[in-house]
Formats: sequence, C-alpha cells, structure tokens
Amino acid sequence: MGHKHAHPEKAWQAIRTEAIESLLNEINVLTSEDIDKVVRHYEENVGPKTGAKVIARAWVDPEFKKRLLADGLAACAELGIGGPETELLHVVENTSKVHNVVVCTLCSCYPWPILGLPPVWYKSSAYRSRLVREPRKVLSELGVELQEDVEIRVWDSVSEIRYLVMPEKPDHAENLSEAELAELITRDHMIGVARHIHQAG
Amino acid sequence: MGHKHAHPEKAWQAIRTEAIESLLNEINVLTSEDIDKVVRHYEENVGPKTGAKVIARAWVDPEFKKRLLADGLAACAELGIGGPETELLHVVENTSKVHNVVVCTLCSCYPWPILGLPPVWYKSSAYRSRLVREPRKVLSELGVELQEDVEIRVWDSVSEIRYLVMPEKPDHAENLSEAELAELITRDHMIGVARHIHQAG
Amino acid sequence: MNGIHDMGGLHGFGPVEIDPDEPVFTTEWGSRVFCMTQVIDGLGVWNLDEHRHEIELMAPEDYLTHSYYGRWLFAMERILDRRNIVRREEVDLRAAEIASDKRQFTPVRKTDRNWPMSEDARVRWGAWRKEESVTPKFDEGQRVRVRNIHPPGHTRVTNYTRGKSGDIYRVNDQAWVFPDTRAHYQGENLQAVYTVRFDAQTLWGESQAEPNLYVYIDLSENHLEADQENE
Amino acid sequence: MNGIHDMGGLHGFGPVEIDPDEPVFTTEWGSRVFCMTQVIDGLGVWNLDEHRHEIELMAPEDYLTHSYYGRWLFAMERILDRRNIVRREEVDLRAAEIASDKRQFTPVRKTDRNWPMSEDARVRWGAWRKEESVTPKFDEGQRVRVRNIHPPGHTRVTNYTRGKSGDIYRVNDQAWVFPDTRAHYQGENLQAVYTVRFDAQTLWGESQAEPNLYVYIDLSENHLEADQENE
Repeated sequence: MGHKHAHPEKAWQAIRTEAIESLLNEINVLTSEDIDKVVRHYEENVGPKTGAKVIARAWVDPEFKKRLLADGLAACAELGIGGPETELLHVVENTSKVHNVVVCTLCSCYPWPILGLPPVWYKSSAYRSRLVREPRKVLSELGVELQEDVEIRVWDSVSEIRYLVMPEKPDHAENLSEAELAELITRDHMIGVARHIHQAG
Repeated sequence: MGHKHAHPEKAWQAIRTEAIESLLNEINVLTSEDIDKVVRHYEENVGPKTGAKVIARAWVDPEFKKRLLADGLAACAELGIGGPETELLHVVENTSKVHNVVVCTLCSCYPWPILGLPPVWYKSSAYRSRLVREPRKVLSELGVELQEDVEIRVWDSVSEIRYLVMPEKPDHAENLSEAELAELITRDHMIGVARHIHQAG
Repeated sequence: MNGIHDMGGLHGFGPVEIDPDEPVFTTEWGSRVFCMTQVIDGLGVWNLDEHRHEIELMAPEDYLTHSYYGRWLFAMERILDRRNIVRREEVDLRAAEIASDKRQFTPVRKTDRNWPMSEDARVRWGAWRKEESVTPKFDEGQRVRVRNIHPPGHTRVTNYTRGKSGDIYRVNDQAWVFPDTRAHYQGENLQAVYTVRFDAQTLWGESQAEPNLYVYIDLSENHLEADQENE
Repeated sequence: MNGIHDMGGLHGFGPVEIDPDEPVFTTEWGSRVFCMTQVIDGLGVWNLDEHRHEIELMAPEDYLTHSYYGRWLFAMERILDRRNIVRREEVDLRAAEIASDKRQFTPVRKTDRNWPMSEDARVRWGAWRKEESVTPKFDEGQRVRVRNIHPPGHTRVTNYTRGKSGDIYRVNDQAWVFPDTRAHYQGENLQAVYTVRFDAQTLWGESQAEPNLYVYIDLSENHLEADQENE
C-alpha cells in the first residue's frame, strides 16, 4: 500500500479516510452530514433486534411463519423491514434434528437490514475458512455441542440471496408475549452459532 | 511473531539468528566455524556450474547421456557430484517439440548438489503459484516464446525426487570443447526458464 | 480468480473468537468508510461485483492483514481514482496535509473530473432484475456438477466446490445478474441461481468430513453442468 | 493441511522477477539460518517433513511476508524450543542482550536440557530406505485418481490435483518414507512414489488451460486410488 504515515495519534487508514471524505465533500459527491446519518442508522436503528422481531412473530403466528418461510423478504416487509444488500431472503428453520448456520466464504455477505452489520468474527478468516469444513468443531468451541444425529446445514451465502436462521421456539414459553420472546433471540441464534434459547429467570 | 526489536542497524531476524547461533555454540550443538564452512561451501563450491558440467558431458558422450537419463544421481556420482537434499534425480530432456520446466509448489525443492541454492524468484509465491497453471505465459514474460506445437512439461517436484532439465545442444557447436559447452549452460536453462543456448561471439 | 479471499476449507487461521461486547463499528474511520461506500453505492459509480473484485485484487498479504473496512477503503480509493472522480494524488496530498495538522487544505484544482457523472455513465447496482424473467435450465432435485473453471477475473464459484457434484435443493428463478461478467462490465447475463446441496464427504473426503453435514451454496447457472455420470 | 503454502494455481502474486546478479545469499543472517539448519539436519534433532510442516504452521500473513530463510528461522526456533534444546526464553534474553549491544551475555543456566541427545532419541533424516523394498500397487500407464483428502496435518498432496485423474508416467519403486505420517512421528509407512501426468485441461478446465501442457507431479501411493471410471 505504501500509505503508512508517521502521525502519532491516527492510523494511516483514518487519515486517508478523512482525506477522501474531505475531497468528496469538496467536489459535491456527498456531504459529511449524509454520512453521519448513515452511521447513526446502523448504530441506532438497525441490528439484531430487527431479526428477533421477525422470528418472534413467526413463533407466535403460524400463518406469518408460513409466509416467512415461503418468501422471507415479503414477510419482513409486512413488518416494515427491508433495505440494501438483501434482495432475497431465505429463512432456514432449526428442528430438534437439524441445525442451520450461515457463512459467506468469499467475502462476508450478511442480511444487513435484518441483523444489522456483521460482527468482526463473522468476517474473520477463521470463521470463513473453517465453517464449511468443520462446523461441528467450530460450534463446539463456541459452546454449541451437537450430537451426531443432529444434521448440520451450512449455508454459504456467496450469491445475493441472504439467509436467516430460525431457532427452535423454547419449550414452556406459552406465557411469554411476542415482545418477551423477541428479547430472548440473539444475533448469534440467527446466524446459527448459538442454538439454545435462554429464558431469563 | 512478536519478535520485532527496535535495533537501528539490524533486522530482528538477524538478531534472533545471532542469538540462536550464540546459544548453540555455548551448549555445544555446533560451532560457528562449522557454519562458516557450510556457508563457504555453498558460496564457493556448489552452483550451477556443477549442473552445467553434467549436461555438457551428456552432450558430448552419448553413453553417459543414456546413463544420466536412466539414473541421474549415479551418473552424477561418476563426476564426483552428490550431496544432501537429492536422493533421486530425474533428468528431463528438451527437444524441438518438448520444453521442460521445474517448480515445487509446496515449498521450493531444488537439486542443491547439482545447481546450488535456488534463487529468490524460484522460491517466490509468483513462480510457485503460476508455473503449474500458466507456464506458457510465465515463460513468455521471461523471454521464452513457445509455439503451441511445443509441448510444455511442468515438473512439480513436491516429493524427494529432484529434476534437472537438459537443454537441447545448440546447432553448429561441433568445434566447442566439453568445457566450452559447459560455459554456455546457465542455471535458468537447467530449471527450464531459459531455452535457447546462446553461443558467444 | 483463485485468491486468498476464496478461503473456504483452509486451515491455519486459528479459533473463532467472539467478543460479546463489540460495538457496531470498532473504529471511527471504519464507520466512515462503510457509510461513504453505502452512499456511493446509490450514485451509480460502481457496481457491487466490481467493488468486491477490487478487494480481491489486494496483495494477498495485505488482504490478510487489513481489517474488513480496511479492504473497503482500498477498493473505494482505487475505484474513485480509476473513474477519475477522486485521484490518488489528490488523496495523497490531502492526507499529507491532515497528517501534518494543516488548518487549511490546498483546494482541488482538477478540471477534467468525471463528476457530476452523466446519467448514462451511471451503473446499476441491484442483484436481479425484477422486470426480466429467465428460464432455468436445471430442476429441483437434479444432480449437477460444479464446473472446474479458474477464471483470472472475478468469480463467485468457490474453489472448494469446483469439480464436485451435488443436488439442486432450490431453484431461485429470478433474473439474477451474473457477477463474473458484470464485475468486468461484460454484461449482466441474467440467469437463475441454484442452491446446491453437497454432502460433506464429497467436499472433504471420507476420512476428514464431519458426520451428518451438508453444505448448501448458491451458484449461478453458468457455474453448473448436468452430472450425467452420477444421475 | 490446506494452507497458503499450497499455492499451485493461485492468482494475485504478480510477475516472476529474475535478478541476474543475485548473490548466493541475499542476507548474512539468511546464510547462517540455512547453514545452521543444514548442520542440525545431520544431528538427528528433527526430520525433514517435520521441518517443512513447522513452516506451514506459520500464520498465513507471516508466511507471505517473511522471506524464505525467515520461514526457516521460524521453524528452527520452534523445533529447538519444543525439543528442549534451546528454549524460546533463552533466545529472547540473548536477543535482547544483542539488541542492546551488551558485551557480555548472561550465560545459560538451564540444567534439564535435552543436549547432548541420547543416541536413540535421534531421528532419521533420509527420504527413502535403501535397505528396504516395496511392491508398488500401480503400474506405469495406469489411470489413477488423486484422493480428495484434507488432512489437518502435513501432507504433500497438492490441493490443485485432488480429485483429479492422471496417468502413471513413472513408478519410483524405492522404499520412500510417507511424509504425511513421518512429520508427526506416526511411522515411515514406506511406499512407492509415482510420477503422475495430468493434462492441463483436467486441472484447470477447458476454458482456462493453456494448450499442449502437461503437469507431472510426484505423489505417494497413499495419495492415489485406481480410477475405474476412466480406465
């Protein structure tokens, strides 16, 4: 790259980023206020809670679940959810004998509008290289022990189709509201690196 | 690695190497004089001239050539040539319709006793990655243009068998002595990244 | 291209480490790079396949040492320069001025800049065309083989599936853009995308495959051929 | 292991650049590393497959950024430490003293050092056993397929040939050590090594293969199986 600078406080990438932003402002390609808004959008509006809402609704509404499994994006749209980098969404359902887990080995494709931005580990070489070859081992290292009779389905989402894992609804959750159920669903459940739904209390 | 030191004159590798050598001396694993000798051996005694002698002999002595093609190492031993990192040697012969070229994609195996130590480019990622896939392009970039009717044979020497390319004897070389012929043969001819033998004058 | 980015199946990268307290953006500059890219995505400056391919063109050692948004910074800089929107020399100068804490920057001087872009120079971003339709060549349940191809440019067919046989699990029959050609402005080549299901033993061999494991991957029609042998 | 060292077929590393005036050793420390390794090779401290595998265990980004002898330095340090001959802490201390230009080094103090090594702890270096013989399973001209295996440890079967079919060009019927097991002290498993000839189209596909190109590679018997389909 050859861009290394000797500035004591800032990484050279920070400096080049600032330079580009400053130039793009100056020539009217974009404004920093536009960028601020997008940053806030991803920091505040978008995130795993969006996906959790979708899953919780499917748990309590069998008709919605059917529509979600048939056309993920259309069902999400019913809840006002949608956005860039997801043009088709397949929801894949865990059962007692099936566990689903999602990766993108080629870059780090991820359903941004549904789960927010992917965490660093999802984009890491370790996750991308290992998940298609030894997911059982990776999951075990992350605390998800799966017996051999549980089939693992790895979804390598290298095309523009995005995937969302629907975890199993916990037993004895009849008393929980849709909103309370949504609270129990984490990003890791919906990627598939967590499986069991932990009920508070 | 985490071994980076702030010494102004020396690379951290130089410092660690010196440390290891000093320790190995101190505990009597080896002596620096032993190492000096081996360095001198590779700098002064071993090199492509050894291989060139073998090839030149084969050009002038058809019986030797037969023995060389049948058992490379045994024929080399007749000339007093041998040493570590070559336990079997196959000599592969260029013809007007065949060009041979050698690589080791996994590390950088090379017939040390016959050609000396491999050059940096032989050990480079570029050479190792490209030669098995696009040798015609690589050779062309290096000035060796081969028509499509010339078959290319790439020898990926990942086992302990080593390879030496025998270039074609130049035409009109009847007046040259064996020693004069040997002068014309370079390392690159015997790896296979050069083909034509240039006669001086 | 066969690059380090195509890392499915590689060993040697250590454990997966999850930081449960990770913020949305781990660096401020990373957040700017990502969000600038998002905004430019909508301006017709590049297409998504071109942007991905640009990242693949990083030197392999840079690819491995740069963070995810570091790679995006690389791609943004390079494409803006190539498109004659922001030149590398301009970034170099401005960055030097920032690094030396200059209060006032040298204003840009360039006159032949490709900005604003003309309407017909703008490129489409989307992944499939809703207004078009395609006729899929393969059916659900069909046995297919992934073509053994090694294109020098962008491709979305992973190395670890090439030459391997699997079953069509799902036909995604929308009119999908073929990334391998769009990345190089060689046409959209609209076609179906298939979710292909592979038994892990097919991919990794009997000795190393984990039990009861299936890998599903979405591949363009052009990357598949009927597998007559195993039908 | 599927590592970055197994780079046959990768794109992205640029042109091959030959320096005609390159000296035998481009750095003084590189010459010491190489020649120390050569001397230790003869002392029974490690075997060649173990040494190669140690290099493969470098972090991929280090593998790509370290020079060839830098990789050898890494392997030498790590094996000497593991064998309890020279410990990493000892190298750290001595290196720090060298870096700070100390005249006198702290002498080594360790008492349980594995040196001199006992005769029966020393390991064999050679690649094949002249005193043994093997009966090759395959014949010259036979069609074979390279096994699709992905062992986590050392292996000499290149990724670009796995699952591919070729012809036995030459049977090297000496009693060769099987590197994949010896590297891990799991036995020599003496066996024939075969020079297998592949048509470039088999390896790289019809669209990308260069014309009139054959790749020959030497593979252990354990890496091959008879190819009944294509016989």
